[in-house]
Amino acid sequence: MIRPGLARACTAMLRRDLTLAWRRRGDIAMPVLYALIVTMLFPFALGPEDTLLQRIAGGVILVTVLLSMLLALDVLFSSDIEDGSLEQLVLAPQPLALMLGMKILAHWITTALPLIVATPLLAAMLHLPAAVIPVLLLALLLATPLLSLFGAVLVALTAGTRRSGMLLALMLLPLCVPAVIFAAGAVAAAQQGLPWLAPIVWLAAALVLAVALGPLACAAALRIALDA
Amino acid sequence: MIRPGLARACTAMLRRDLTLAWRRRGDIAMPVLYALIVTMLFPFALGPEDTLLQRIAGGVILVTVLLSMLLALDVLFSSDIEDGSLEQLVLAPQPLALMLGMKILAHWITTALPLIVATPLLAAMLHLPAAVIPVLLLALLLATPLLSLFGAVLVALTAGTRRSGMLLALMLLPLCVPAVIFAAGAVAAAQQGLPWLAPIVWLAAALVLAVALGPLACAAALRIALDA
Amino acid sequence: MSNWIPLWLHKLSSPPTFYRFAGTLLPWMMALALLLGAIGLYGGLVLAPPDYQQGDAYRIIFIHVPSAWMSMFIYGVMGVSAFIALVWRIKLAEVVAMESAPIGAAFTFITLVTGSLWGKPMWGTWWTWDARLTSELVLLFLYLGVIGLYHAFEDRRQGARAAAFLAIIGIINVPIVHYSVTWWNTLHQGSTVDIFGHSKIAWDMLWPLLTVTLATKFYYAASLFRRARTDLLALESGKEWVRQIAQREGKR
Amino acid sequence: MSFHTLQGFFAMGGYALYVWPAYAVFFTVLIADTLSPIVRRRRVLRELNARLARQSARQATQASDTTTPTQTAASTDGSRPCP
Amino acid sequence: MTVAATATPLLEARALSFHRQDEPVFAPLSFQLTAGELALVEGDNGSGKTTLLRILAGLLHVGGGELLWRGQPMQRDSCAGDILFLGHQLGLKADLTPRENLQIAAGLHGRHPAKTFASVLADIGLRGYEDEPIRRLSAGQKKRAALARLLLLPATLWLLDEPYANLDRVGISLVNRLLETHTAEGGAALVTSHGAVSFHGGEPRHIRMQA
Amino acid sequence: MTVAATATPLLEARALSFHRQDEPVFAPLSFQLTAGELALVEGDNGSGKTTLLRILAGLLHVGGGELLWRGQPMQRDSCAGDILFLGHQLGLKADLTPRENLQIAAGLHGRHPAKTFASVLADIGLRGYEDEPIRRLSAGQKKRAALARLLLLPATLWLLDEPYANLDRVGISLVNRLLETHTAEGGAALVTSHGAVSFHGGEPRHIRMQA
Ligand code: HEM
Ligand SMILES: Nc1ncnc2c1ncn2[C@@H]1O[C@H](COP(=O)(O)OP(=O)(O)OP(=O)(O)O)[C@@H](O)[C@H]1O
Ligand SMILES: Nc1ncnc2c1ncn2[C@@H]1O[C@H](COP(=O)(O)OP(=O)(O)OP(=O)(O)O)[C@@H](O)[C@H]1O
Ligand SMILES: [Mg+2]
Ligand SMILES: [Mg+2]
Repeated sequence: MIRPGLARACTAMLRRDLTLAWRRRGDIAMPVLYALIVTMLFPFALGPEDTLLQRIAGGVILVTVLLSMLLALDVLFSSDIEDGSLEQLVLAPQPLALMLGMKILAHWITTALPLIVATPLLAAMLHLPAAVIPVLLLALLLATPLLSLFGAVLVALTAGTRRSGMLLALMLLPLCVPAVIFAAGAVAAAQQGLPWLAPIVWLAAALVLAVALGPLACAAALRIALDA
Repeated sequence: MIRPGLARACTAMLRRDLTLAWRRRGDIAMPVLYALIVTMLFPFALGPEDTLLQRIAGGVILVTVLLSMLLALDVLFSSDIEDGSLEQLVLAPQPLALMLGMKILAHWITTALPLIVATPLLAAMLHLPAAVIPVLLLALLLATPLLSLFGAVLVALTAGTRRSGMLLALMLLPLCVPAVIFAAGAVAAAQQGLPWLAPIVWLAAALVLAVALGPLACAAALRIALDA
Repeated sequence: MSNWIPLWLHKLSSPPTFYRFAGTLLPWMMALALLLGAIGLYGGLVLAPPDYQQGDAYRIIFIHVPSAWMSMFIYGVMGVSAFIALVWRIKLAEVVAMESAPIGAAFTFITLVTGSLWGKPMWGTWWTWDARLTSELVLLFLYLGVIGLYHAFEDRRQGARAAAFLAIIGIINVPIVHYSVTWWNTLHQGSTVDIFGHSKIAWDMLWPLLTVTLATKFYYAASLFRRARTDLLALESGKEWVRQIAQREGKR
Repeated sequence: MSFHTLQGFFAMGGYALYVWPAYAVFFTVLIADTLSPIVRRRRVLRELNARLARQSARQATQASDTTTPTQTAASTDGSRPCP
Repeated sequence: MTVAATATPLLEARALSFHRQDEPVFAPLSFQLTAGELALVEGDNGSGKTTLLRILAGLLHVGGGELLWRGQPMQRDSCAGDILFLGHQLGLKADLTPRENLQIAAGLHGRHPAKTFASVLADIGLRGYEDEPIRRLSAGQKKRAALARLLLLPATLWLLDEPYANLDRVGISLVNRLLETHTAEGGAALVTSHGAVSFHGGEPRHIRMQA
Repeated sequence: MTVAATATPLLEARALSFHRQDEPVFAPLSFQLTAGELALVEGDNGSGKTTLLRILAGLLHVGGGELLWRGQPMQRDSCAGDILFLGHQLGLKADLTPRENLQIAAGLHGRHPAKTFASVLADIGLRGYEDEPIRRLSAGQKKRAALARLLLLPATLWLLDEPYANLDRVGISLVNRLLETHTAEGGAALVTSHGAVSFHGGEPRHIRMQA
């Protein structure tokens, strides 16, 4: 009888979610496309004035990327609940928190990473100065996993309920605002040539905390949600 | 044997979708909440400069509302396909196009209408001049059903596929662009005190065409997509 | 299938017949395309005089305009065969429609890129959201949508029918591309070439343009034949004639 | 003949940076368009041969399945003759 | 199937076939079904029973051969509303109650005038669960909620895909009784099942599927 | 259930009950299950069979009474990996193939070293369908893909909720054979079914559920 080690179980989990995402690779591209559409629509909606676009570029991109991420959030567990895979996961002899951590990682890889990769393109479309782009990317690299982790906990909490959409949005709002404020703060500072390290450090600290506690909270929330 | 008349079948269909939406009324609120979050995040992301906000308000609201609507679009048929209700609908002795028209109407009522109702609030948040709000509402009243109808056809086409998300976004983009251009044109004209009737008339003409052909195309598309 | 379809067409639309027919015609089409292309481009790049306004930058016209015409022409072919595919369920029409899409997308892409490469020196910008440019971009998205929809279905014939439907819906965009310069006032220039009437450009520039245009038409035929042959192999994989080909060529 | 030197030809009256990339894109895209069906044709034939092999495997199992004697009266969830 | 029927059969298949990616799903099939008859579709897992029923329902396109409805080539308009299909997926909205689900079906298909929603639900064994969302029912109760359509909606031909699965003994005999009344009233039914249906109205016709 | 077992039973329920909105779902239940034993859970639709199995699997919290695992109060850690649960929902990802689904399960649960994925899938009757997405399989083939877990994963107690549904006769006897080998090797199984299980290893224990 071969009992799998933790590492093997983790890779199995990660591979599973990545394969699934790959099978539906069209859906991976969806947040990116939404983000692209939004940034394309802005020049239409506001008129193609370069200075105006440049002035709002950083903020628009941040908001767009974070919202595009949220789009993909509420399906994090729903398909697994519907087809009974989540039950099987809960019953597996592996620490649930770790497995969920892998799921969240896979989710981040498949939704946030493509967005981050596409960010320079978005930035170019809105004529954001090239010097600001690294700061924007750094801010996104820290803010997106934060959102993934917090979002996962909330999604897990609302998994058992039928009216998850509103709840989710309602609870995520207070979480988005600080992330956006810090990230936008860093980008704005960079755009004005001011030091931008402080808000980034805050984001990083929050991320460390979230990585440690997020999966645990997620597992607890999910057990509660399934017990109906 | 009581064969139902068209009117009864239509009301049955409409009632069904509205009841379902009501049972999950949390989900109705979701697009509105997304729109609210976006408009709330903008002042944070851009800094609370009144003139800047006012300048971009019309465009931001249009883009936000239309995108929030698109969010809810791809679930238009998915749950009905999964649980087999759509098969039952296709087999019913009623004109499919009419029944789908009712579904689209229900979808518009449950997603676009709340957004339109919330629009004055969004406008106030971004300090849009009060005089422009009626034009904005008019533009939305014409553009949203247009999107619903066109979107429904595309969703129906992708109904049988597994990678619908990206495709949908890809195909919707060309549809969004003209709608946004005309709607934003009207709003911008109103904001500058110019005549804004021409773009509104274009939107209205497109809407009339879409109402006539949309459901028929939707039914044809759905029959193709289900045939697997 | 109605019986008013001429017999030879009926016969040709049988996959194995078409496969052989396309196979024989393909090299000739390709040769003609290469020959005419070489002549036309020599005439355009070397023989034609520079434009009195645009200098030598105008030489992009010899690929931009033929590609632009092809992008619309191919959409037309795709739309017609999509219609035939939907109404009569002829397999070959599905194949022609679906395999035209990538070629059309290629020409649309070329049009967009060469256009913006031309626009930078002429208008001072790579891109503006003007009616012709936007509608041409929409055309590209339509092509991509058709391709994506086709491949999104498991069953290829079902995918072909769905994508054909989208192609037919999208055909309204073609007149918009063409007439956008007259309906809206745009940065892009209006019609300068009128094959049957009086063209506004010099014969020295016109003949290379028309030659390259003809070359692209032949190229399209060759590429379509090549793609259709491949597609037929995949589609008819249950049939004996394909099995024979597979066994014959699989060993190599 | 509008160019007298080769340099002049390549310089394109100062527009080389725009003209040549345009032609490069034109040829690259069309060559890619030509090559892709050739590559795909090879893949299709390979997959076809693999599928033929798989099909014969499947038919072999089905043949053996039907020859195995069905085991003794096990009744299903939904198949009891009602009294 | 060589017996010349005096009346035109309700449904007739002549060398019916269906292809997926150009492979036939089942061997060409010929059969007739007259009013008052019950046919049992038998075959192993994956032999194409569900596919056959979906073709007959008009959800899939006929691949080859002919399909006649009352002697005419089958068309959507001519048989719409005469056919009731019950597949592996039950076509119930999980958020609505059995009563609401029935109301929708009746709104689209019409219904027998003599029966009320409550009486139908009681007959099918869901008394007390009429106003519970489907989502909260057990597997067998869900199946019953779907089967309630058979009692309420008017239709000549029933296409039932494994109607017995998940049902208890009472439920199974209930389905058998439903089939008997239906055929006695001149209806016809095609039923797939992996077990034997005990049909009191005589030996049902058997259709064997081969992949 | 009054016989004092000499060995500690694998699983023991003492006046087990479960409440939904403060109403008991089934009457308090007591039973024992020792290694090598098969228990058949019987009851009408809605009598609480699925609920019981979900409680035993640890997916629902015990409402009242006691549940012992090898003599100790049941805890998640002590029995994790020893229990295999197969519910109405099969726990298969529709976009993955049977082989990939099995690989995931093995990655989480471990597996019998002697068996390969291919051999397990062939044994369960899915030869030729190893690399087809689940979504394209028939109902019975899906069920088989889920049942393949029983062959591959190591577990002492099997909790099977209507494992026979949707299977053809060959499939049914296959499940019976699986149950026999499992109990012969010292495993135990709780099976719900609306039909009779033909179990060659002796008369199975019966657990009757009453709502
Ligand atoms: C991205 C930018 C551009 C795009 C998408 C584009 C697109 C098109 C299209 C679709 C056509 C065919 C129209 C028809 O025959 O109906 C066309 C034709 C043409 N374009 Fe462009 N174009 C672009 C930029 C330019 C530029 C910068 C120039 C020159 C300054 C130019 C000059 C022409 C000319 C001369 C024709 C032929 C017009 C005729 O005789 O009908 N284009 N273009
Ligand atoms: N959506 C689909 N796409 C592709 N192939 C399919 C699809 N559905 C079924 N198949 C294949 O078609 C064949 C017949 O399937 P069908 O569902 O008709 O079988 P069935 O007789 O109903 O079996 P069961 O008794 O298991 O329900 C099977 O081999 C299956 O793998
Ligand atoms: N998620 C749920 N929420 C509320 N009530 C439920 C839920 N699931 C089941 N029930 C109720 O609990 C009772 C027992 O259901 P259960 O699914 O355990 O029955 P079962 O014995 O498995 O029936 P079947 O043979 O139909 O599968 C039923 O009355 C059912 O209505
Ligand atoms: Mg079936
Ligand atoms: Mg149950």
